[in-house]
Amino acid sequence: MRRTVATKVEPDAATAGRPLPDDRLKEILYFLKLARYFDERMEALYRQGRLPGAIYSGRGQEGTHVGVAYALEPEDSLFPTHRDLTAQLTKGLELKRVMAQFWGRIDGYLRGRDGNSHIGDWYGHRTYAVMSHLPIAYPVACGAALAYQRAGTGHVALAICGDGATSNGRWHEALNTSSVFRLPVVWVVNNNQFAYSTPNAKEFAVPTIAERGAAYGIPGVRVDGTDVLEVYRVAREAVERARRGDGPTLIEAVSLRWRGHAGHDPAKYVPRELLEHYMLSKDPVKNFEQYLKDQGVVTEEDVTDIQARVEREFEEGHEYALASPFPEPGDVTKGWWVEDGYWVGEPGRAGGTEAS
Amino acid sequence: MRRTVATKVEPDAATAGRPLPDDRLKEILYFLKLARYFDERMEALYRQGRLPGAIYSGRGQEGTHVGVAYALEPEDSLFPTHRDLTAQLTKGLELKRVMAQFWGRIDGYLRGRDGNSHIGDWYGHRTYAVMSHLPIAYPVACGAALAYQRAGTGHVALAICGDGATSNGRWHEALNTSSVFRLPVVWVVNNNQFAYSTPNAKEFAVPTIAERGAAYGIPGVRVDGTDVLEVYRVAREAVERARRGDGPTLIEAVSLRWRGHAGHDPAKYVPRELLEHYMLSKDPVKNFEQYLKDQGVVTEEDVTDIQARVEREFEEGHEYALASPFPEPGDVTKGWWVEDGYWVGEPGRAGGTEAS
Amino acid sequence: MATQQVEAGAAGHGAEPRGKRGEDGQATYLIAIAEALWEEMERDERVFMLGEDIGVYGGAFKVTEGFIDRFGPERVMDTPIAEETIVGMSVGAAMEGLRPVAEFQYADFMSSGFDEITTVLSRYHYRAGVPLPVVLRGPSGGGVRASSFHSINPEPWYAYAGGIKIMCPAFPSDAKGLLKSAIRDDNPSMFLEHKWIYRRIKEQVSEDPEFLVPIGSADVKREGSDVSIITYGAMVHKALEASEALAQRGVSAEIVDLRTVYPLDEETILRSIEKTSRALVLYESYRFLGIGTEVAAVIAEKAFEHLDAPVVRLAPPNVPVPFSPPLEDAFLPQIADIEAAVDRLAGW
Amino acid sequence: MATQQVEAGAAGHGAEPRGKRGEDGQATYLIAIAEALWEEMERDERVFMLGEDIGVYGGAFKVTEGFIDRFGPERVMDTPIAEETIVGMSVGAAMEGLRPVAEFQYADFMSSGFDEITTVLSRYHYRAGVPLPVVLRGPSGGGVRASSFHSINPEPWYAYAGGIKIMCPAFPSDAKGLLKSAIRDDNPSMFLEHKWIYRRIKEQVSEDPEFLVPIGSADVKREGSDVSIITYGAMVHKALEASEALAQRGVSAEIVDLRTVYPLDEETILRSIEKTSRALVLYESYRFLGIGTEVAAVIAEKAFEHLDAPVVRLAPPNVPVPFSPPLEDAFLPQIADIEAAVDRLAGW
Ligand SMILES: Cc1ncc(C[n+]2csc(CCOP(=O)(O)OP(=O)(O)O)c2C)c(N)n1
Ligand SMILES: Cc1ncc(C[n+]2csc(CCOP(=O)(O)OP(=O)(O)O)c2C)c(N)n1
Ligand SMILES: [Mg+2]
Ligand SMILES: [Mg+2]
Repeated sequence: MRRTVATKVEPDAATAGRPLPDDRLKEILYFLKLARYFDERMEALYRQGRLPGAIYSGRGQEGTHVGVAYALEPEDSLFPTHRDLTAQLTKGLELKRVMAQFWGRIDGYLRGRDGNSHIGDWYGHRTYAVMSHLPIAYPVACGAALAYQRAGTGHVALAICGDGATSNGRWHEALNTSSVFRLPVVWVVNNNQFAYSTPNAKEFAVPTIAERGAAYGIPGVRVDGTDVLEVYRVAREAVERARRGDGPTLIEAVSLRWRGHAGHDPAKYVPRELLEHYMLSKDPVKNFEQYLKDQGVVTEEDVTDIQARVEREFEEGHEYALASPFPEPGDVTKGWWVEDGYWVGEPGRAGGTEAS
Repeated sequence: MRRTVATKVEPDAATAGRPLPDDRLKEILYFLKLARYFDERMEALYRQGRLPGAIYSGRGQEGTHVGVAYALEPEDSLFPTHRDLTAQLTKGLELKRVMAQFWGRIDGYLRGRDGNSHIGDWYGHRTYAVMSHLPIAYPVACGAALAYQRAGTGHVALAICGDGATSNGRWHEALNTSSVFRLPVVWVVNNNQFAYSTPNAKEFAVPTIAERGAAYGIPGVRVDGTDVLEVYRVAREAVERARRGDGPTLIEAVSLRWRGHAGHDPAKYVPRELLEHYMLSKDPVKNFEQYLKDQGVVTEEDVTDIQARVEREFEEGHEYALASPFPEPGDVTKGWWVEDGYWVGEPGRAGGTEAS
Repeated sequence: MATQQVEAGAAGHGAEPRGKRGEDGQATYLIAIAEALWEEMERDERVFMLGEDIGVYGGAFKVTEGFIDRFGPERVMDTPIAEETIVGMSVGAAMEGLRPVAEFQYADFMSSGFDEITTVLSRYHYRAGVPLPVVLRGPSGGGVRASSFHSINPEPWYAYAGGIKIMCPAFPSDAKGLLKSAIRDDNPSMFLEHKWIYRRIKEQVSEDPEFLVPIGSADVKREGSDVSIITYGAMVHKALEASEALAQRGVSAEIVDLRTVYPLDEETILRSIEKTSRALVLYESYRFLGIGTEVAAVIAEKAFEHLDAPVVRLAPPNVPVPFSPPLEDAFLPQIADIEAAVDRLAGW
Repeated sequence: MATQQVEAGAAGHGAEPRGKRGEDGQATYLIAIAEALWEEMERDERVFMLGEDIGVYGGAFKVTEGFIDRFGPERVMDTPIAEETIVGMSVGAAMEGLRPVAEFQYADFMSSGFDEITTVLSRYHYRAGVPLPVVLRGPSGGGVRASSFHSINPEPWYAYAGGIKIMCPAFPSDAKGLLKSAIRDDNPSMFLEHKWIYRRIKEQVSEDPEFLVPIGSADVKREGSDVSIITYGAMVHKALEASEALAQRGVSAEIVDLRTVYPLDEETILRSIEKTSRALVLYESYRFLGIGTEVAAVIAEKAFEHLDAPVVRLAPPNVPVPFSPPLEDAFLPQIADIEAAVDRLAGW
């Protein structure tokens, strides 16, 4: 399904065989399984009314999330949306602190100030704390990329948004500006074919999002978002391109949202056959597991171990989250200004602000 | 210079010879000369400090302004910007009331509430009162077009903005939405090669604006904006296309701004040779006059008559404007709400609101 | 005013289908809003709705569920995620004689259409005399653990802009009557539906298709003599609850429900102050320049001679609405806070 | 405080090159601002500027003329006309340790970047603990016949959002000292330059590169005993002029110049009211929910026992700033209006 539109991104010679060492392939499988298990368990807890706030399932899209985040180095930054928690986990966020965030606890990355997937860990893992307004992080990613360009560090910013978010003016501004300044940024559109209930055809009148890159002088690539390795390869190429100073790339990763928009949505508007096709034939986790088995990279036992690790970590995270204290009510007026000192000493802050 | 990008708009057979009857060609010459004379005289008055507010010269771009506005029928609507006063005059606004507006008088179209080219005459000539924020009328044009589509009237909305305004998110939203709903709208980008001091290359990283239509599934046409007949022909085709229900067209009309961004700007950032080339070889008024003479449509005497009429109308307008009273200070708090009745009986309103 | 608390779904927002009136004929706030839309769509075919996911899906909160079947996709338009264009389209359509009602998925996202709202919609009639009968509606307010981006009270931003009538009803009947009035009004209006109230408050609501509540008039929801609580939205319900406890210890609070926050019904506010000589201004928009700030300033200017005590404001701080329950509870004025403030005022 | 009226160009805005200090060493407000930017760019290479036409052209008002020659296009960036992205880019750059100063061609166009300002810039630090040392600056205010889209006072919108320090200086020295403080501050700030003042007001301004004015502190620009005029921006100059005439008939007005409008220096305001017992709140932002509304509410709440008269507000109505001279003059508070209001208060 992958097809290149506009400027073609050349396949990397190294990806001809297995594209990565075995231990890294195993790590990818771990992230995929972690994401899937987390998603399923959290949905169950949500349904039981044991979770405050909302959940935005990324099930079915793990290939995109893990693939693009795995293509980044620690110093590269990630600007995700509400549905991209898996990408943040892949970038390194700790499950237990993520879970503390879901339960509004002080050990959550935002100290209870925001919940569920409105998460981020800038100082620790260079991920931007998600904001709802779509796609509000796109212009911000331009700014981080500008700083990398100016400093000559070779770092890259990668931003993700959904298919629906491309209809918003900010999307255009960010792509256009990034191209004018040739910024080291990668634009990922996670095309899961629906924006809440709205299908692609009601969001834009062209066959693909990738081809819209041409309107900005940006190469556009369309990739099967359920194929984690293909996504990784395409993203890695785009990241390297940005690192070299050759400017932005637009990646459209196509998959399907298996669940509703959020926990409460039964998603009856998704055609049954389409959903079944994706669930049966295009499961990013199962397919990758099978691929690794076929390639002899993992055994059934390895897979069982990974699954056991994932489940153990989930239980530990759950315990950690519920044991973590709530923030103090009096904290609500702290941290208006930097000089309040509220955030000083936050884990991962490595002491003090970078800005001063 | 005209070249078609994306879907080609087929030339109309009727335009093979002279595209319009002689009296209409003469009328076009009148509008061109009116625009030029108005622009020159107002600039002189501005320099003498005899004009309040600012002026935004459209000199050198008359071909675009007259060409696109002349392609509209009276019931079609026009959504212009600050630099498109000539298009509004072509659509039918009375010079004397335009001038009363420049001088902040009660007989201005906005009764002194706004000045200079922030003008419009919705009930009289279906032109939208210009707002500064770029390109804020684009989404509004979608709404008018939606109303035409729903009513099945066959009317069309035409919106103009500059090259720089295309960088703004609203531009993208409007184009995208118009294509999704296949709205009867024509998008004109008046590419005068500069946005204030900013050249095209700093606004976007593609060779033409017309080719960006492809990103929306909208045909894009690039036309020499100094050739009024070419502009008219292309605009007319786009208007007819919209009228037929075939959706929006994007027209990029290329010219050069001869004067500064506004009255105070000497525009030193415009390369001298470029300016000279345009002023000497691509004068939309002179070239069209010569064309009509060559075609035997007008004689030297006709031209003299047109010029005399223009100058007479300018003097009459000037007198009218200066004789028109200022609004009453107490009016400032009138017209917050429709029920205040402040606008009832405004000339051209044909009594009462259309909305109620 | 028989009201009753109804429990919300898991997240407290967006969880359940719209449904109908209960067997007792009572309508929730959400149903009352849906009825207003339905009746006005029936009455006047120039009225149409546009917004994200309002058609096939019936809206994030299911307010418009079933509408597309009755009125078709032309009058119940699903739009791309482009708020500036949703507003701009509404303006253009209104200029050509239609009467658009635009839904924002959350009132928070009105900020994504801010420029079209405050530059075009709010200023066009004053400048150019073209009436714009546009209604912008959306769920606002906190208290449902929806955090910063799904809890805002944006009304002060749009009130400052001028030119748009802004309603924040607290009761199903007011919601229905005001929304119908807004749709019939030739001016732009903004109708903010408090999501905490949606399914929690119900009452008997008129079924008369001509039942209207006038825009711009406040309503005394409880008569009292010691202290006036001037408030609106979800805080009306907190004030009502607090006033019961206060009554038990002999403090009589009068509760003025603004209903419309722009323009403000100064007369009703001042009449209440004349009576009680003490004002507690209670509001959920942020303290600094929230709606209650204007109320307090009006009282300080126009009721000075009647005042026996300072004009006290009770409102959240100007920080993002926090997610964690103890933080959100500390952020929002609580019943105990209201009681304490009234007690202080009464004892002045 | 030696000030002097300097005449503006034809349109009153954007008409002349920046120039230098006068021979007497005095600096206009505009020059003082340019000096602040220049000095901070020299001091700290993390500081950079971005905006429309600020480089090659030197900015619509010529504030940044000559900067690109000294600091190069990387630190004096001409951007596309994309305000959301100008703000967003500033945020991203600040997250990575730079200190952006973004110019808006007019403060009016901040509304085109509203969502990035109020959703991202204002909320990020409170939510996630990342400091954003971003300065947004732009010309605001009316009185120069520039009409609705080039005259707005947007500060109440951004003050309501919270999280951004907002300055509206009236004098060249305050402008220079505050802007330098803003650039050094680790928090987001908004610096609004009143375009009526740009070339009209000049004074001696410090050349000490460490000259700073603290953010958040008001300043008594004239001592008085009968009535306090709490004001800011261009209105300070009108108040000063009115106070001369008032003095001649024996009415002593104290003038408090807020300088910073968010956060508000309540202490200085209240101290003045304690002294005079009468407050006129004078402001150019719209009356309804303009900055003075908060000032009035603070006084009504915290200085009640000192007040001998109602807290009076004098401000323009919430309508688009009109173009025609008689309309704009009627719209803006005039010296005669100030005198009349003070007389009324003094005679209470
Ligand atoms: C500006 C804005 N408008 C509306 C919303 C409400 N909203 C949240 S998610 C969503 C759908 C997003 O669709 P898409 O971009 O395809 O992302 P997905 O959820 O499918 O990953 C909408 C409309 C929003 N968050 N921001
Ligand atoms: C959103 C917005 N930002 C900034 C401005 C200030 N401004 C007015 S005209 C202009 C340049 C416009 O260039 P272009 O779109 O090419 O139109 P032209 O003036 O060349 O016709 C700018 C930046 C504005 N009006 N609106
Ligand atoms: Mg999607
Ligand atoms: Mg231009």
